[in-house]
Amino acid sequence: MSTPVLETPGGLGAWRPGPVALAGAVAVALVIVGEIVSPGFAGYGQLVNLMRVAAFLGVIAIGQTIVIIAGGGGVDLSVGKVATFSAIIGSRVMDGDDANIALAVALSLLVAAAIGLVNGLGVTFLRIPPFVMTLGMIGVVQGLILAYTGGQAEGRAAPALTSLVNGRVVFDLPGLLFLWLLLGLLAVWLLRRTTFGWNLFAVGANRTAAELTGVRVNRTLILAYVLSATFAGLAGILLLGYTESVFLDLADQYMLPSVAAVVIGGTLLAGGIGGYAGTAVGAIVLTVLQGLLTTLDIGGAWRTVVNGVVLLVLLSLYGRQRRLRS
Amino acid sequence: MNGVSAAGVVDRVRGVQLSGLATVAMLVVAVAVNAALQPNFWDSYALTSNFATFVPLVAIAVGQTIVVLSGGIDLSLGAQVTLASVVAVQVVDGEMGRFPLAVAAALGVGLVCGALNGLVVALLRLQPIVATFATSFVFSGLALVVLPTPGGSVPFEVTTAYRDAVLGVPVALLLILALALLWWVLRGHRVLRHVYAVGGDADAAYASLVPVARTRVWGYVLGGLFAALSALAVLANTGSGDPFVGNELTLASVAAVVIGGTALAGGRGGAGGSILGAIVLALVTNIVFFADVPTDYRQLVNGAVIILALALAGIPALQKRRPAA
Amino acid sequence: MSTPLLEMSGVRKRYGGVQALDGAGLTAVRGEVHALLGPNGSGKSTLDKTLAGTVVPDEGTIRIDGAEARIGGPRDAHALGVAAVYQQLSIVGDLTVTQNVVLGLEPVRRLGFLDHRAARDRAAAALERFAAAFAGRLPLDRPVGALGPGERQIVEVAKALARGPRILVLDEATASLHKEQVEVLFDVVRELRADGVLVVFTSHRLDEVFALCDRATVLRNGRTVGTVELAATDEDELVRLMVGDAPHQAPRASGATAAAAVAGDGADRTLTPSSTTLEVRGLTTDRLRDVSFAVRAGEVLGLGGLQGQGQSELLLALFGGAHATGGEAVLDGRPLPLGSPAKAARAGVALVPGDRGRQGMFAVRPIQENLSLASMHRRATAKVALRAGTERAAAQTMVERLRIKIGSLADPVSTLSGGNQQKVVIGKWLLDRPRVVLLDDPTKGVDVSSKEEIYAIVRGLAADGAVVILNSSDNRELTELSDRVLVLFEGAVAEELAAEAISESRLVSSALRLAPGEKL
Amino acid sequence: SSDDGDGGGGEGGGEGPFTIGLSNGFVGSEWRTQMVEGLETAFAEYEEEGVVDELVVESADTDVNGQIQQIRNLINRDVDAIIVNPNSETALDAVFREATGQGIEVFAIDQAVTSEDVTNVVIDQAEWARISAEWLAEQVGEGGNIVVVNGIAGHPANEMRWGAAEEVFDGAGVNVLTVADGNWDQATGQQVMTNLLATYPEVDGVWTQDGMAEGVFRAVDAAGRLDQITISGEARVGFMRLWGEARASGFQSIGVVNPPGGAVSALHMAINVLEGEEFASGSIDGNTVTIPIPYTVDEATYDQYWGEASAESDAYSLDGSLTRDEAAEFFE
Ligand SMILES: Nc1ncnc2c1ncn2[C@@H]1O[C@H](COP(=O)(O)OP(=O)(O)OP(=O)(O)O)[C@@H](O)[C@H]1O
Ligand SMILES: Nc1ncnc2c1ncn2[C@@H]1O[C@H](COP(=O)(O)OP(=O)(O)OP(=O)(O)O)[C@@H](O)[C@H]1O
Ligand SMILES: O[C@@H]1[C@H](O)[C@H](O)CO[C@H]1O
Ligand SMILES: [Mg+2]
Ligand SMILES: [Mg+2]
Repeated sequence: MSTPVLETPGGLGAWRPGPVALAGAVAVALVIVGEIVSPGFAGYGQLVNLMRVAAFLGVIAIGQTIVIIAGGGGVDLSVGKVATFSAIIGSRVMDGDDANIALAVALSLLVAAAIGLVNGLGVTFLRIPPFVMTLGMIGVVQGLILAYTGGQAEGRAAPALTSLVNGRVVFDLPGLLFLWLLLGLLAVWLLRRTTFGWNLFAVGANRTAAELTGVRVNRTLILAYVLSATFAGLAGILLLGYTESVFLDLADQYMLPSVAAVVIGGTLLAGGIGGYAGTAVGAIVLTVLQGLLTTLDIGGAWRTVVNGVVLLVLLSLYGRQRRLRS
Repeated sequence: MNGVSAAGVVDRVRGVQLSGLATVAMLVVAVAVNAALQPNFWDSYALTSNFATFVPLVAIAVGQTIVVLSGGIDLSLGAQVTLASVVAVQVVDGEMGRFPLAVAAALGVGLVCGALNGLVVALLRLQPIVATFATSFVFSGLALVVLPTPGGSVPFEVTTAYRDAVLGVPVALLLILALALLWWVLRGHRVLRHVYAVGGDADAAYASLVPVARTRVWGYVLGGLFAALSALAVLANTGSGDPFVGNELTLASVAAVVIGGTALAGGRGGAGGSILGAIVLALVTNIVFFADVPTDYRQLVNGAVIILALALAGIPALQKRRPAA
Repeated sequence: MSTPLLEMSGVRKRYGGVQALDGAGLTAVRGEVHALLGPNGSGKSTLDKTLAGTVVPDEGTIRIDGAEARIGGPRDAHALGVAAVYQQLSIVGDLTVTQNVVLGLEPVRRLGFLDHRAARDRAAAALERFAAAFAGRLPLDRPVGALGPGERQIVEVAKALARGPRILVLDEATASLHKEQVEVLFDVVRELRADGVLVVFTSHRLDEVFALCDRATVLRNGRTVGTVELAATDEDELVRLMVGDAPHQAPRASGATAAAAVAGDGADRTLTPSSTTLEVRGLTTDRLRDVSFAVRAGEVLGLGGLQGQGQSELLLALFGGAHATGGEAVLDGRPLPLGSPAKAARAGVALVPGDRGRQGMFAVRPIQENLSLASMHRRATAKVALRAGTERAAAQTMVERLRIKIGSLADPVSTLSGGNQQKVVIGKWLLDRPRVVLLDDPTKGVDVSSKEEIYAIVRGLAADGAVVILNSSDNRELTELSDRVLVLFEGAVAEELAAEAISESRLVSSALRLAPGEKL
Repeated sequence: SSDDGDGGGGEGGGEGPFTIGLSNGFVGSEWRTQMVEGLETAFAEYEEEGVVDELVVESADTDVNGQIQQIRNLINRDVDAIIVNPNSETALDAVFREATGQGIEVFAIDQAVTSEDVTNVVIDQAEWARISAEWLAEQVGEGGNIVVVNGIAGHPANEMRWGAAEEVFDGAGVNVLTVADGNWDQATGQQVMTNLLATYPEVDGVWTQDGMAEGVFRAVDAAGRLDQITISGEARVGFMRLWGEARASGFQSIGVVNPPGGAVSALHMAINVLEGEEFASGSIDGNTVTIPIPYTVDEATYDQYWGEASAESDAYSLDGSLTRDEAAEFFE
């Protein structure tokens, strides 16, 4: 957590592929490896399946991208738990009935946003480092889940939600993928074409300078955490549509992979540099890797080892820190 | 000259006190509340068992502190605890005679894991959070290879001694004091000075002839060695091997570091605070239990209290802060 | 001249698309103070760093005492007797002064354990000469981060001196120092020269160069264009050598015209020069005491005095960047909200802060965003949605008006030379049409011709009806630009100099007279 | 008061009322909630009778170290018996000795532990797995191809179950194409199964265990292959609902009950032990008391059990526990 600066890809002279292209190439390479190791892996149906699985990580990682860009050690470890909580609320409120969808989604997102607000307030006004603030928030949200459910999640996804997520739209592609595309475009627009986005990059690049340029730094940061939790909540709802019923740890496992997706996509953990397009590809890379590992018939232990090693290789392709000596 | 140094010492002491004070205050409050809620808190079993509970987290928190001070973070420390413990338990296999060998094996594992992390972060220059997240898979996978299912036993003498008391002082407390002493000794060493410098400003340190990469590697290696000590404490505490045993210590160790007043940005703080921070964290769980908070609300209260502790830990920094200047 | 102590030749270094050094070199002898001059971005710091080992050149040879030297890092340089004071300081804020001075070369006892006493002694010895700068008490055990900029600069110098160099590189080592501290440093340098040390000295202050140096090597566009005996040359000639054959740029059309030309659709404020006044009453912070004054539109109010007497703090406080514990400011009869930079900015106040890197710019972000940021909300739809074309046009006008030398608006601002970075930091505010402009050392480290351009911008702002408050560590600059000067001492206004009373010598004597105990 | 080793309860003295502690180190699964709630209900009955006075529950997501702390807290609360659902088969051994050293009776449920100081009151996990494995082997037949979605590699219950199932498949000549991990997590199970389906077009069946059948079902359903692939299911309402809906089109499955009510059975045993009863020699093997698997839901019994359970929420596990009388039969 030093103050790493990404090696800027050479200007006019030495052209290097940008992070998005590189991550994309890796995804393709993994698919090819998959097809060789286990024929059928690159089939259309399987690719669609992989994309579908990637979508949840991809949506959770929208918010993660935003808080990481905000810098100052920005990271949101609570996204997985927030997504779980949102799905639990959504499931209980909609309870299998289409008529309740709007209320359920609104309520879930509202609660998620409120959690994000607390994260943001803790990070700004209480000056708790984001890593531990959002880590502590996991415990609180888990507590809220237990208090809310008494340990027993209830309800079910409404059919309309399920068909929106799982139903085929065109080319046999599930609606989920179109939702992801839409949210992804929204994220890119937010980051690149809004005052919030530019303020966010400025805050991430140099918080003091942002303050002294009249940027409302705290407001920007708080909004970043609110957005992060909201996108996590949204991912929870989508996941609910996918699994139809919920479980107390439904989305917990997205915590660190969401960070990894962001980094593989070329966003700098130190903040100020990055974007969502890379993250989306990063989510696909990680998902393809998981799919590939699943289909490899090696023992669970070695599978874990291979997972780690491949992750290291992926990370070393991009997102390395600046050299001290130039 | 003498006047100068006296003023300087006052400054320095005040700086240390300011960041340490909040942690000490939290510890005092936690102990007081726990003692008030738990009638037998000061009984010898309660004391011994409490300290026995603290040691693994205390040890890993010291290791995490060093890594954090160097400007990094190690999310694989828990997996290292697991790997070191299963290797050690395989080596010792219940035989006291092989215990020294097991200690050496655990330390060896910590050293190698730390060196690998150091290599990946300092030489390949990967970003620590994600790089050590990746190596944690490697380590926990290897732990499963070494010990596919729980088993193996720790010599009876070790588990017994760990729970013993010498002249009324729990052995586990002595171990914590030993960890603090070890930290104090390390602090006087050039490597730790360089760790502070690199974590504070790597560019400046590099230009000032500090071997930055080597120092970062040292940071991770020391982190790994303390993870190995934590592994040994875990073994003494559990009496047996388990291929998942340490994984969840990682995030708690980071929380302990922050509650102890060390800056996650690196370069500022120390393991003394982290030791207290680890104890505070463990006591919070006890307090929530003995306060008879209803089961369904216990995790909520627990989480809220930890966030409160994290906020309190930052108060000295808050006071010293000058906006934008 | 005998065998040169240092010979650098044919040094090339490329950063991505920027050829920072393109055949630079330098030859200097023992016992010489050798100036390294050139405009911003000409490669001086890069050449210095090549010698000090923090930059590895693509090509080029370095000979020391006639033998070819391989400098692969700072440790190699150290082994060859090179020590450097970097433009970007190389001290660690959280370590104490002592720890910084001995950093990397800590005295140790057995097994690498630190020898604290030896370290203190070494640090005390290195700093003794500069004791006056610390009011006579060496802050050996204070964290460097708690010191003022001048004090930090001195620690950096002491650290280099403590390494006992044969070759000492000073890269803009005087930029944060005030006159009297500069004199101490010069005395030290002269002693080193007498001891046969070679000092390579980089500064944009030509008076310093003439006062201290024997010869000067001039860089332009990464190339050495010549070496001159300073005794046999004058300032004009030196400037000509630095700027080249390009016609010396006349001060341009005023910056305010530029501002008017690019103001966006939100520019609804009409500037009525006579009406704008800023009144400050009893402003107090932990570094300011009861500061009161009034400035009219069109006036440039200078802030003078010794370095670190609260000038920067005053500007920060007016912008809300330092916490005001008392007092008020009134702009055009309406209270100016203190305590929030965002509110200050919206009330029409602009701050060009003293530390560009830390406070003024977003190094890794594109020039485009750096220029847009302060004013984009005026051009955005519903204050949120940005139009790429509009933003580009706004930034582009500013680049042209201020003659900022850039490749593309999309390049990170960090790829610009210091002077051009400074123009970006000023330019972002011009797009916002400020009514009050606070300038903290706006030409620090800026080369001669950029300086002139910035002066023109400042004058233009005033002419166009803005209130301008200017702090400068350069007395010449204060003299040239100010209509009035407030001399600050220990956070309070100690003296006010009216236009006719402002001169460089008067500024120096005012500053010094206020601190009689600190005679050098 | 506790360091003298009497732990408040005394050595099988039978002088109640007793204090019971529960240590549960995992709350991420509704199964565990059901387990805690069932125990609380059964406890309330004893409480009314004055046999017991306090149930101290320690239930949180934690690791082995945290569970050790839980158990120490229970010891410090002077409980007479501890019922523990252990996070590790071995790593709690030392703290169990601390408890039993103070005269506290310790019972492990759901997952047997190695400590000889502890009485395991568990179902036979191997047998549990074998029932569904045998059924699946029969369905796909010799030479049939299956994939496996397991829990967490290295987790003892997982290893025990898979060990038994693998033997069955080997013996029956069923080809296991691959074994993947679904982490006992519905969503993960669904994603893993989706990947497997695309990679192994020739698959005839899938064996999964405990908590993932619903996800596996949805993945197979989404691929439109419910009619070709046999799924070993589970006795939980969510899965049974899907199963019931698909029955019309000929879908068959099996659900072997893994009872959260094991905690209740253990409570009965604990009370007997505290009251001074001794296990009958035939009812205990070493330190393990194996309680029978309550029942299995299959084609024949589906309607009956669905009728009883359909009102429960999706996460509900079909349950069963020993009655007091049945428990008493384990004693002399
Ligand atoms: N690390 C770097 N990455 C990219 N470009 C760089 C880097 N360092 C220097 N440059 C570029 O190299 C050129 C020379 O820079 P250098 O710092 O040597 O100039 P300088 O003469 O010291 O200027 P100044 O007077 O402003 O200090 C500039 O164009 C600068 O932008
Ligand atoms: N990492 C980097 N990437 C790109 N450019 C850099 C980098 N580091 C330094 N530079 C460039 O090198 C030049 C010199 O930088 P330096 O920090 O020495 O100057 P400064 O303090 O900003 O101001 P000045 O050069 O005006 O004195 C600047 O133009 C800067 O943009
Ligand atoms: O055996 C049980 C069940 O598998 C449940 O799903 C979670 O806890 C495990 O221990
Ligand atoms: Mg320079
Ligand atoms: Mg420069």
